Amino acid sequence: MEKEGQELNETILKMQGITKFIFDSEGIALKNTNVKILENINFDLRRGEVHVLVGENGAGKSTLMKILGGIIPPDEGEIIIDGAPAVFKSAKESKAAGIGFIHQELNLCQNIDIAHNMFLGNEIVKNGVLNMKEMYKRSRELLMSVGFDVNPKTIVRNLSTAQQQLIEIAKAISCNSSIFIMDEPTASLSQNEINILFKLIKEMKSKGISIIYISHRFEELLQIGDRITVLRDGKNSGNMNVSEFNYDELVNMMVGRTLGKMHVCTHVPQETEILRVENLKISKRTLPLSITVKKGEIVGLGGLVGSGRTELAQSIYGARQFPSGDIFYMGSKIRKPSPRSSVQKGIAYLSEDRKLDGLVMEMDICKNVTLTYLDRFFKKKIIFKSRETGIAQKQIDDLHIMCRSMYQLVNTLSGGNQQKVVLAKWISEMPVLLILDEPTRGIDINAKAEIYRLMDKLASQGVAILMISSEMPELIGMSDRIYVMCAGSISDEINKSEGFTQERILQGTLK
Amino acid sequence: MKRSGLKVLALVTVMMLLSVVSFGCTSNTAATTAAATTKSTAGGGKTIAFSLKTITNDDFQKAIADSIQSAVEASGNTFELVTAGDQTNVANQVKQLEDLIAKKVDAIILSPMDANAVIPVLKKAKEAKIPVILVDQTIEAGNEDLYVTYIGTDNFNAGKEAGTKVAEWLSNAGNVMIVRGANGSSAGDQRVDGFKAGIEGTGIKIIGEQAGDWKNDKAMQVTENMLQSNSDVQAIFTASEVMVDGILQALAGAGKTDVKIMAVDGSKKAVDLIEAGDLTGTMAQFPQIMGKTAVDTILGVLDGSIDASKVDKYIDSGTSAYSKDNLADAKKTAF
Amino acid sequence: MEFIIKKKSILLVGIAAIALLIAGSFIPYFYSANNLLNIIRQSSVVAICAVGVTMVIIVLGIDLSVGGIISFSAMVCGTLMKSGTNIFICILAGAAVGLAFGLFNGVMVAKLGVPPFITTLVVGQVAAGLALVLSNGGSIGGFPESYVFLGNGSFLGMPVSNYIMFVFVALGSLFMAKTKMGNRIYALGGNEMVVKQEGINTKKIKIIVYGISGLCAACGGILLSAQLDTVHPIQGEPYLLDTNAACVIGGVSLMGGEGKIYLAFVGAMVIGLVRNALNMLGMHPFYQNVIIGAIIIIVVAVSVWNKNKNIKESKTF
Amino acid sequence: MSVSTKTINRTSSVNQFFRRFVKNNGAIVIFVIIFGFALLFVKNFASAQNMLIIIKQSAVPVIACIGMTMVLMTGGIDLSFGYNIGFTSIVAGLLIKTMGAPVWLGILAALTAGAAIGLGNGILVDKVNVPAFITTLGTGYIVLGAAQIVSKGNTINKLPKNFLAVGQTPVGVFNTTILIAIAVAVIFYIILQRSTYGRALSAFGYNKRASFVSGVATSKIHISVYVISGFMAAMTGILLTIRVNCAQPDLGGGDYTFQIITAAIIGGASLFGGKGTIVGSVFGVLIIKVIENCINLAGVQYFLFQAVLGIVILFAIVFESIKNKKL
Repeated sequence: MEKEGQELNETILKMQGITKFIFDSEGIALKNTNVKILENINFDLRRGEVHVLVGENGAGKSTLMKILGGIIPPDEGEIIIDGAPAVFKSAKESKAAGIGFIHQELNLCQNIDIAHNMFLGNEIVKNGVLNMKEMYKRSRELLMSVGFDVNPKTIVRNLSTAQQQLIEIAKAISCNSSIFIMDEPTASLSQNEINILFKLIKEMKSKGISIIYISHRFEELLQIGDRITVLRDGKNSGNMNVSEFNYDELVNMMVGRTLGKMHVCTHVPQETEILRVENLKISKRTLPLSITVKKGEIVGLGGLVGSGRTELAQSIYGARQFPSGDIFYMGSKIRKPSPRSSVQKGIAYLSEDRKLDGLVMEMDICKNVTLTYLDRFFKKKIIFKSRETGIAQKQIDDLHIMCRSMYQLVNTLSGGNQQKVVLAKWISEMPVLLILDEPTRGIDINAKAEIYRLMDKLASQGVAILMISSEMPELIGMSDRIYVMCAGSISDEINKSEGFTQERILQGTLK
Repeated sequence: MKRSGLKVLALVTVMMLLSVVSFGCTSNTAATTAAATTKSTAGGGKTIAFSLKTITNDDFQKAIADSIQSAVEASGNTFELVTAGDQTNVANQVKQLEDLIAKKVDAIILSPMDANAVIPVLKKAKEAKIPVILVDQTIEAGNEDLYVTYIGTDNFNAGKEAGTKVAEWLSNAGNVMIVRGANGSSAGDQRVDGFKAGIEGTGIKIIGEQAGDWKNDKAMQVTENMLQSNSDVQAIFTASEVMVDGILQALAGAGKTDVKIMAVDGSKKAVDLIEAGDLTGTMAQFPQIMGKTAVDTILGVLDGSIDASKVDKYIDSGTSAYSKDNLADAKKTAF
Repeated sequence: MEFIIKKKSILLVGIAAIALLIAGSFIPYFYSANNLLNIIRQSSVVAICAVGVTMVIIVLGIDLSVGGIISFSAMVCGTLMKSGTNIFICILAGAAVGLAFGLFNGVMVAKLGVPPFITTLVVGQVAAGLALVLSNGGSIGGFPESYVFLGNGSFLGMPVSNYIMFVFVALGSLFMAKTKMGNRIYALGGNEMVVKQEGINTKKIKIIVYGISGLCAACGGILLSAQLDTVHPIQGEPYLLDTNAACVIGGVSLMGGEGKIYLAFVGAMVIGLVRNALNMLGMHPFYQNVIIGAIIIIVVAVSVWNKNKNIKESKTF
Repeated sequence: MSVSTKTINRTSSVNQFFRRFVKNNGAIVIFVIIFGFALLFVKNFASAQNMLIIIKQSAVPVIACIGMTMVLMTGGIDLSFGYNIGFTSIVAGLLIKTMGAPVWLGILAALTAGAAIGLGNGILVDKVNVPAFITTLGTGYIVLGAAQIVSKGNTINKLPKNFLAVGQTPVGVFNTTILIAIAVAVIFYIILQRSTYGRALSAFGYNKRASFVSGVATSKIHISVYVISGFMAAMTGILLTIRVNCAQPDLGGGDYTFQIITAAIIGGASLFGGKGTIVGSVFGVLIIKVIENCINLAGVQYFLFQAVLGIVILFAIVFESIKNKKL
């Protein structure tokens, strides 16, 4: 598709005034909540450039890309490709327009082999029969072109996340895409896998392919980026050429608001130790790690997605088995941790993915709120409506959950309110240790502020909080201590007294 | 680790279950009425197999099986029972017959579940030179060369006699209901057709006819429902005694005491019911006679004392109507 | 994944082999070529139905209408034949009926979103009922020689039924391995979202799959009636569970996406083999159910076990 | 002006209410339609006595259907149910008639046997992760064989009066069986609506992972429903035996299983778990029994029975699913 003598800085993609309201699972906007995830975003892409899109989680990067990928429609604004306005009704159409989307969550059929995945939808057929020989040959070539030497007959399930990502790229290449969207591709890659990927990206650039690259890692965008666009809270908050990269300016664009206002911090850590983890290995391959959390202390757990933070949290909570290590809770060792025993002990775990294991989406707010401590609320095993509604109503008021009534099904709530419901169900009985996994993922500013205030309140009431977060300001603003995780073990511990800096945390994540 | 431990436990239990069961097969079979292969040393040691639909919830079929077994084992030969498992699994009976031929049993006694379905496999038996005797049920006319003889009740006649009896009881006037067997069972159909022929020309009207599927609960339900549509009924004819209990319950439920009931088979259970005044009458068949005659004939054919070609193609094991009048003899002959 | 499937086939062959050995050591004539061919012949109907049902299970469905369709389509075929229609037309008609019922299942499932279990269950009952209606509850038989030959004749020492079955299994396997549709069927079972995103019409695929299943069931039924030289209005009933059991023993995963037709065929053989062995052993009928049941559970338990182990290992932390 | 808007509002709110009612009570709606149809067009249907007959015929299946509903609510299925009925029937029959054991003992034994089979299913499904469909299919075969072995194929009729009394003692126009059915329905209604167990059960049915993380005793619940199902199968077996005054190994059977599953699904239960109500299941059974009753009353030819029944049920199910999509 690359024509000779094309000057490289001609704009091939323009997105203008893109606006998107909070939407439900089908991508239909919930205007009634009137919360905008994206507000009047402008974005343009030149031929053969790597355009890095940065911003905190929930800033709207992924949503913007979903719109470009045709997965969800925009509510306002238009997309222009090669000067012609384009409307994508489906992912297929976007792909046909030459846009290849490498998703954060993988998009392959796990049960069939590489070649079959690559050519799914446009199989090579010779007189009515699949031409497997050709398909294997072609896919091997494509795999080679992304520097991945693997037998295309391998079943995808047996590949690592990184390998699957490479396959998605190869697949996108096979449909001669001219624009690539890479949503945090390096999130779960090892260093040399990353190098392979970057080499590949450089080759693609030289072929005149343009890449929209979403990432948190500054040093990455310095390595491969040409231009940077920063989103904040669903709005453009600035652009920058990598050539004149200025670190502070960029952080300012990303974080922007004065942290103090957002992250209230009135609580004072106490001395009594609530949780102590000793030499815990979250998997056979990783190094042992040890952490402690004190009464009334908020301990931040930083690190990249896939660095093992969630696994650590689930191991402590008992939702997951681990090879070795001891967990001491209020001085005594926990044998065979399990969610049930943890709940009874007063350990609460707010999970990362509320849809998967946080909420029962088909049940109403009231039932979700009371589910966790059901046995404690109703010792006689009989549910008294008045009591139950009382509990639910209290939580709805305390957390300002916006809903028609407590009998509204949670899958009809906005993300922020869903998150509040998850929180409500864990604090409807005061926990001793509260583990928060990405507590503010994908929710709007106001909800965030409220949740931060709530965390502070809980801490000052003596609750020990262990908070996993990918958002620098959140970590820095809320934590009394920060552990940084990398490759499944603790790479750094920082005390507030030493002063938290993004650099130091970033260093930790990359050790 | 914990879970997998439980998995082991669970699987072990299943294994144990299996082993216990398979042990049970070897040990208990002798105990069960219709035993599996129990090779007896005495006599010719020939294997004679009996294939029928099922002996579950069917005293009549069981009686045939038992009489054949006792006769065979008395003669010092080996008896083997194969049942298709339920009332309707025709294909399975054919498979089992094929297996019997494959293992070269010396003779087969067969109660065919379907008049046509067994013909191909009987041809194979003929090729394999295995003599076959039919009991209780015969096969489609025109295939007489495929079996030595057919010993059984003429189901149509039995039904017909039942019809005339009922006509007698009702003195040729009134309403009757019919509770059929399972749809697609030829024996049941013949009996009902016979019954209809029996009441032909009398003033008796059929006001309800439903399938009871040889099952008490189904029979009970359809009877209850038919009674709703028209409770003015004087007699009920059912294709087999296996459904009488349900019918009785239905009548009791509807508070009807004066309804005459005619069934077919003639088991001890039925005789008791007649004595108790619940059942009015039943057309008795004589499985013992069927079984005995079948075995005698087949043994004769096997040792050459009987010339297969000379045997009549149909030996009627006879029927007789049991009712309160002849309880005494009924008790003697009932199975 | 691949190697689990391999494992499973090994497992199956193992079971079959052991069953053979045990049975053989007990029974004279068991090894006779005749008997072995017989076993295959006896399993042919189940195997043919299993071809279709396997596909259905792969797309996360289940087909309980097999029994009814076996009865009804064969009944249509038989009734026409009795009325002196040309055999081929009769067979085609029967097959068409099966196809129609299958497609109906598909539409109900794909378009109306009725769960497959209930759809196929009820549709099966309707078909079985219609078979009774068509025959007034009786059975019909005495078909032309040429027709019966399909079921009972043999060619080059092998029963014709076996050839027919092998054709079905071969075609089915090729279809799944070698065609666009086959690839998409597997993909659909693995991850419907992805297939949709490729712009493939998943509803259409489902409808087709159920159609095929109906067609296979019809052919199975017709073959059965040829073997029995009879159409019995409820001849299909017993095949419902046997077919699904065969697939499952053959390692077709009810979680969808996995399963090979030739393995479902092996599954059918295992059932046939066990039944035959038990008959040959003169095992009392009552005990046969118990053994079959136990075998089904154990085979699946073991295979599930394998899979869980494998999935645990393949997970990065 | 203002008036008109008011009326509009009212109509819309009525409409709203109607929609919600239909959405939540599809079974009742279907029942009303079929019942109305029967009243109008089926001769002899509209008699108090016939209503009573239908209730009597429904009583036992209602118990069975409730047991099955519990399993369906966890996204499982119990195909061994029907065979379990036959097995427990024989157990009770043998003990009470043949061995002359006291009635309570026979009943206790049968219930225990049923529950034990359920426990087996539960362990296989939850601990060994064998799909419910297969587990119960397998145990179904096994239980069937066991029933035949224990009974040697015999049936046991003319059961002792004091045993029959358990189910047949008349209470007003009803009998004890009906009362038991009603009691079971009420108890399980309360369990599902008002008990922590019921709440946890439906949460588990909707989202196993989430309820596990929320500290619900998922394994316990998962196994318990199969035990309940087995126990209810035993109850069904006993009461059915009493109803026909005959204990037999082939009582119930596969067809019975499928019929109650159908009833439960017409009643709004989903094979994917979560959904399902006692009221729905009760009406599901009533619907089927009314249809069967009508077919018989209308004197439909015996060999048409199955086809007609199937077609009507098909309509009911299509209605259910369309309702679920549209409303």
